Amino acid sequence: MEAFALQMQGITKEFPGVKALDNVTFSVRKGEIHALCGENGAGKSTLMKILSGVYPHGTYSGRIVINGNEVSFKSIKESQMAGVSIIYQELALVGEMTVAENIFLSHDLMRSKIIDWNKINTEAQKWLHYIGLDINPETKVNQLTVGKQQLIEITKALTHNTDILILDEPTAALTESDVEILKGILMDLKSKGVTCIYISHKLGEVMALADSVTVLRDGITIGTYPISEMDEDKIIAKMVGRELTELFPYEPRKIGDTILEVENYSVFDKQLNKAIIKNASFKLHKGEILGFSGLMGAGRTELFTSLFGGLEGKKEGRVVIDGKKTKIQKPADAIQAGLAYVSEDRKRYGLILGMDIVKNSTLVALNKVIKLNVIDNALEVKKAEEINKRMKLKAPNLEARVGQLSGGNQQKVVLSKWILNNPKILILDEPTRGIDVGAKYEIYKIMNELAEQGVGIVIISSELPEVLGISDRILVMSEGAIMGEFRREEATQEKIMACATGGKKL
Amino acid sequence: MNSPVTTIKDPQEKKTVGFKFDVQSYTLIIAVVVIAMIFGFFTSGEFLSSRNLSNLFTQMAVISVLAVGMTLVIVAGHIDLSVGSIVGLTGGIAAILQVWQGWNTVTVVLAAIIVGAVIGLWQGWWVAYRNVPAFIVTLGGMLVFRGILIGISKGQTVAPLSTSFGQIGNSFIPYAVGYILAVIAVVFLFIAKIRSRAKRQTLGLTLAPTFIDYGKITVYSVCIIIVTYMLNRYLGIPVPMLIVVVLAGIFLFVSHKTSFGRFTYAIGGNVEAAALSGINIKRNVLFVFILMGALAGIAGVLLTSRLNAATTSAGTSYELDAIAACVIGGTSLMGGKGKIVGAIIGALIMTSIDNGMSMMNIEAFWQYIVKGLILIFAVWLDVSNQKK
Amino acid sequence: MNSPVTTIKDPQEKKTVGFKFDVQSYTLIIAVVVIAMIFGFFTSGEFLSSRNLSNLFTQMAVISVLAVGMTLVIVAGHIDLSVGSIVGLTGGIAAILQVWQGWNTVTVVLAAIIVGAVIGLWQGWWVAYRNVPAFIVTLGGMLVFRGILIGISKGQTVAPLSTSFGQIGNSFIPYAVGYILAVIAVVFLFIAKIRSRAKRQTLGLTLAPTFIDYGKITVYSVCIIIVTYMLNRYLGIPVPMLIVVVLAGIFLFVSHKTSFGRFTYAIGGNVEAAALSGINIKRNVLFVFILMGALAGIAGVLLTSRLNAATTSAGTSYELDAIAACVIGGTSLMGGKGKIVGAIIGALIMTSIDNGMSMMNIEAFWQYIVKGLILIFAVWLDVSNQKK
Amino acid sequence: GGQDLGSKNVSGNKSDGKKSGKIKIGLSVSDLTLERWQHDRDMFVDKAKSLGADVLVQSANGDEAKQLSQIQNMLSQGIDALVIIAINSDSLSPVVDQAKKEGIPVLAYDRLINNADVDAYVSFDNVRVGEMQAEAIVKQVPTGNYFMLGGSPTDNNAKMFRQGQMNVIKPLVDKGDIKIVGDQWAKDWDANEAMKIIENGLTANKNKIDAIVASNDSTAGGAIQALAGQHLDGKVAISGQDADLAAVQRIVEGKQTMTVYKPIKEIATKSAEVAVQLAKGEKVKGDSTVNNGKIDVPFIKLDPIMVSKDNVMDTIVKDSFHPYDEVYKNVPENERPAK
Ligand SMILES: Nc1ncnc2c1ncn2[C@@H]1O[C@H](COP(=O)(O)OP(=O)(O)OP(=O)(O)O)[C@@H](O)[C@H]1O
Ligand SMILES: Nc1ncnc2c1ncn2[C@@H]1O[C@H](COP(=O)(O)OP(=O)(O)OP(=O)(O)O)[C@@H](O)[C@H]1O
Ligand SMILES: O[C@@H]1[C@@H](O)[C@H](O)OC[C@H]1O
Ligand SMILES: [Mg+2]
Ligand SMILES: [Mg+2]
Repeated sequence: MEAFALQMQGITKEFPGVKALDNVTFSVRKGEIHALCGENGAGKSTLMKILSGVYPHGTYSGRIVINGNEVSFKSIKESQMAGVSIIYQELALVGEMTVAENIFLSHDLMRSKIIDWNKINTEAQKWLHYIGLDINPETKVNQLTVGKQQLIEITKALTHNTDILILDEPTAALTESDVEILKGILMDLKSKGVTCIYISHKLGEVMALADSVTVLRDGITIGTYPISEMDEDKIIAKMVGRELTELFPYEPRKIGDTILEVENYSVFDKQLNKAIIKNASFKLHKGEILGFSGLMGAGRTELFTSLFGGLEGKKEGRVVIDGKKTKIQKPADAIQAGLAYVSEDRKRYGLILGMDIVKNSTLVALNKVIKLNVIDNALEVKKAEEINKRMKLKAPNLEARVGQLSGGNQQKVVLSKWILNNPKILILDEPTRGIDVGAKYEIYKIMNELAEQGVGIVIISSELPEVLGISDRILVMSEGAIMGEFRREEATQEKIMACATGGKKL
Repeated sequence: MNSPVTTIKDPQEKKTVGFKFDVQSYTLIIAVVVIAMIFGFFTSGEFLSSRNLSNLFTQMAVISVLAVGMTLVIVAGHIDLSVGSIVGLTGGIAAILQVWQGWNTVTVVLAAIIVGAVIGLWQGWWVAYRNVPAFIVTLGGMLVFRGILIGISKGQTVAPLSTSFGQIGNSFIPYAVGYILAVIAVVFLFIAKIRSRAKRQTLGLTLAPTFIDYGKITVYSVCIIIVTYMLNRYLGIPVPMLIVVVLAGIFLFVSHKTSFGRFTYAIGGNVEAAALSGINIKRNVLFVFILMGALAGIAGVLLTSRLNAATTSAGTSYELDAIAACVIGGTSLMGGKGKIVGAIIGALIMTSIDNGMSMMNIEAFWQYIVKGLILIFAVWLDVSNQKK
Repeated sequence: MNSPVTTIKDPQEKKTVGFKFDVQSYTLIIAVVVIAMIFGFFTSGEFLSSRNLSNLFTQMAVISVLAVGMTLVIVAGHIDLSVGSIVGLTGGIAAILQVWQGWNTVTVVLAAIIVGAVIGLWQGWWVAYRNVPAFIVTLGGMLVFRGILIGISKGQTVAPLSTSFGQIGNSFIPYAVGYILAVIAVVFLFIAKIRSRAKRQTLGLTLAPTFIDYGKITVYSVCIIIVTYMLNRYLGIPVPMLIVVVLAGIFLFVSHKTSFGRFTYAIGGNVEAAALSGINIKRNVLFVFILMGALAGIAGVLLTSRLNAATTSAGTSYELDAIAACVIGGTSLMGGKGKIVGAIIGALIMTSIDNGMSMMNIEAFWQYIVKGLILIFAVWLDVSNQKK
Repeated sequence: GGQDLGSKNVSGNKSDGKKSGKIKIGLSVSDLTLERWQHDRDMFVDKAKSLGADVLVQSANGDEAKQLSQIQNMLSQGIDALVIIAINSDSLSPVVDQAKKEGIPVLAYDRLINNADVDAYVSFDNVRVGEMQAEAIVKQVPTGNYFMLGGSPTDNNAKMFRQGQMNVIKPLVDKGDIKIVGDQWAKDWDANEAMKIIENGLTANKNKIDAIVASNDSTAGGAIQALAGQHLDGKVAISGQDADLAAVQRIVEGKQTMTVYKPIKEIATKSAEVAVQLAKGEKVKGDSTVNNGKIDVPFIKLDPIMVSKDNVMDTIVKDSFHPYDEVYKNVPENERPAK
């Protein structure tokens, strides 16, 4: 039998209303890089949080065996002592503290009664040097870009005497060059015998780095496979559990007149006064689904939040909506002009988590349920019920707080909120992030339905299959500029990737 | 339900919804009842006499008015430490205009409310448009307005005011009128419920069981009639109480039935999401402070009228009572959550504690201690209830 | 660099580091200088006389001690509204133990500090382990502790204390000792700097340019010497000032050189990140409140000693002054950000305003107004500076 | 004479009173954070008890609205007479009118209640207190630099004390004998505020202050601490009020010039007697009347007593206001006057 660094057996974890993990088995051999794949919400992070003691022993069922010994971590500290380090999906840094402090925040060096700053700073410098970051360790973290912060997060985990290193979507916010840094580090660790568990949605990375891959789906282990037996399509098939074509319900439809025209649009950063969006020009038509592709940080979110009036800072260019030149200063102007914007971060920008479904649903279109300046509650409930039925919302009832809903259903409430206002232009920024397969499918159907009715739809997505599957036309951005345009028929993953990484349109 | 969609019914969720909404109000009402019983027992029933109820409702008026406004401020995610000073200043201005300048009562009352609103405008501007934390703006305001009061009153007590002014805080509604108002209120409640049920029915919305809906209304009605009867056994419904009821009604309406109210809750709940939903945050917050100022103006008038004098220390530390009333009433200092009715019940609890302890002739220092402890316990109960 | 990886240098990152860190302190120091000049001008230099400096540093002592603790509390993301009452209560207990019970000074001082710490423990427990918002816990505490004070002192002023007790707040360090301390401080500063530079050099850490590092130290040294000289021209360094300096030193050390201190900043800065880093949030917060309580005990001793009497109203509303000092000194009410030295400068500014206006014999009501406005403006300056 | 007789009768025959059982008197105290009110309360209650009456006591912590509420609460407990130490002379007329309507007699204790039907007023006169303070200081320091140390800027009484002080001092200022070099008010009658004010005043005037007109003993205490810092305690004349123990101790040590002793025993016992009388429905005759803006109130006028080092024995000690041993605690035995 091979030596296993880690075996998790029969792990089951429930949250109120959700069975996140159902009898999951997960084994990792010593010294390998083991990828963990699965759709959003499949339970990957939850599994890793169990391993690292965030969810302490007793809050889940099942066995964890590390290097042959059964363990039961009651805290993060205990898992650290056993040689397990984790890089969380969400950044866990303290912005007001220095790089060095953040690197060692969970380290013994910070736990001595009197802190030896020289030691910490030199150690930090060594580590930064090791991973190839030229940053003064005494810089405050909030002065770094998100990508750099992600690298600090990685450094943080490396400093522990690690046998098993878990990286939960470490490349989500990394630029290509930073990804290269990370790859170098992982190879180095591998040569030193460290076991790595690598979670990523970027299957290309998985194929390039991993030795084997385990796929989770809806909290169940589908299987573990050596990477040599897999390719990206196979992994996807395992992840979603059916043929890919089923996933995108595309029906050809007729495209109408131009509804939105953006010409030479530039946006300047408020603090640095440099252009972050450079001379973007594009058109959107009635009944069209326009995909926006690009790498993380390509500027898609900024382009559209700015168009929507949600971004401070100077902007230049011409925006024509439905034939009228329009100046949008604030979201209210955009809404007035018929725009709707579903943000990529629904919890932060989309929902009032403490409010109920009805009130969230009618927040934008409140005017539609107001008569003589007074809210007509019965009408409000009626409208909310109609729209949420249309969205196929699953909820105990409409007076439940949206904070209690699952991610997919929360996203549907956000959609309800905007669609209730009958927008002419609907902008969806990563609308399927954190959403299960079924919900995704429903959202695509809703998009089709709206397009059918003549709404112009923009979908920003980092998932290439999604953009390819749902769009009539695809625009690719890189470093704040629109780099290329593809019709549905001509677009392929390769062409888009090439364009997104800075190459010209093929 | 036979909707075509599978609806995940989480046993836990189910249990809470529908009733959950009211659990807190019930906890509060139970607290009121317990407090009333305890004090009733220790004062051999005196606490619950017609006369003491009349006193209680009058005594809670000023804090109630402030708590109504404070609920909005806190719901919007801010705080106002200056309300005590605004009460003092507006009350002082009212008295000065009447006693020294001879203005008539109506004009003077309007002036006080306007001054309050302008003060609110000033503070709201700093908070909303200059991004200075409300804690600091209103802490500064607390000093500034008290200073202005001492300055314009030359440190003197300004008194006495005219009879008409005095009546605002010290008179009662004639018995007959009181009963008529009560009956109107009851009829209104029933009609509103009947119409709303009819409407929901035509819209095909789910209806609560008839007996629950009407049962509640009946209970409210009985309470209204009993309170009216009790108060009429003494001198009638006190005018300050009527003012509180009317203001509470208006602000309940504003917070639930207008977009301004809805937006205020949204802003406090998640300011970024509210901004992207097209809500004008700054203007809304400004308006919240203006309303708070105007309400403090009304409270200033009430207090001055009740004392028939304006003193330079009037209203000192009322901000803390008002905030405490809100928090006891279930308003979260994090913003986004809070109820007008809760705040008034909070004010009732605070005033009952004062009133009951004074009826029992408990020593002053015990009163401080008991009140402080009750504050902590009340909020703790609330916090631990919410966790479950 | 010849690491295998290309390193991207972000110009934005480089520029700010090194100077940014100190901009705020400089703004503050400029503010102090401007205030000193204005008052100096209006008092024909009296404001800057040796004697008034001595007064100023003594008068600011109580608020400074409180502000030091309050910085930690606010940095941890909380607030303490009860410190004024704790000052009153601990000072009262000290006086009672000495005047009525005849305890000696050392025991009495210890008792006051321990009582303060126990009070902090009680409040910290509610905040950390019972999740009751600090605002409410300490608002309740403010009432409870004042009540206890009135109860145990029977409302009387307890006085006079023993000579040794009186000296804590009212005596001066002999000239020679003062100079020696100053020289020691200067020598210490230089040696520490030299050693730290040497160490950093051998470790290969970046060094600030020599003239900047030594320039700063030189400026500090000159200031120390000048202040000592000025104070020695009068009666010497006031003991309360020395106490503040020592406490500030200890807490500077605690906040920068101990894990407890750093964890407090981490908790206030990002509580989730702190929890994921395995920091024991509850225990840390509890300890912050204990320290605050102990410091309030020291402040209580100082105040009682200075007045040579304990009164039942002692310390009333000091919490607001302490919080204001912190906020002026750049502490963010959102938590995670704040400096001990800033808080002390904030206390200096607040006290200077009081002192200067009273030297100028400005009318009381103007003092309220000016102080309130300065508070708002100071924080506004800070807020708008940070935005840039 | 008649008043005493009346009250004795009551204490003797409580059984034949018209009222069911004992007489109940409500006493509303302004606050208990100032020392003197404790004495007032205790002596009043003792005397009333000895006259066979029960006393309900409430303290309002200096909050006018709270006092009003508390008085209402006492009225609803069926008291027979109401005794009020008003926080503010002008802010209680509504509740007094209410008492009147219910036939409950009202006695204004120490502070007059304006614009209301008060049945009797037992007091010292606040303006007179101010005058006494100034007179004593002027007597000791007829010419020189004066510092006016007012009380709480939000206390109406503070204003009245100042009025009395200026009655005496203003003419001398006009004449050029006295120069006012500082005029500041101590927030909340706070000793620490007073201390800072005087420290700054001394600095600003290079110690050239010959007299301080302080409005009460707690502020005087703070001021004297500031003087002590300059070794000027005992050298600068300073007034006070209330005869707090600490202040009397300072007077016998020579650190404070005077205090105004409002013979609390007298006012308390007198008031208790009058209250019982009123409760029985008897009329009260005053030595004089004072107009409160609405009616002429029978005024039982007690003279505040100026206490200096010379008459401590005849006033404070003789009245047992403070015991001899306490008063002379800090004076060497051989320098103490005979007991
Ligand atoms: N704290 C929580 N409370 C309730 N439900 C949770 C919690 N954390 C996770 N879940 C639910 O558990 C399931 C698994 O979530 P998890 O975060 O493990 O997914 P994941 O595979 O990491 O997804 P992603 O790719 O989006 O990171 C989801 O349905 C999620 O909604
Ligand atoms: N919170 C932030 N702080 C600092 N820089 C940021 C932040 N968010 C985004 N950026 C930077 O702004 C630029 C554009 O980001 P934007 O979010 O618009 O990209 P995007 O194409 O939408 O990518 P994503 O898929 O991450 O949404 C990038 O350089 C990114 O690093
Ligand atoms: O006796 C004085 C009282 O009349 C005043 O109101 O407050 C201060 C006291 O010293
Ligand atoms: Mg995850
Ligand atoms: Mg984006």
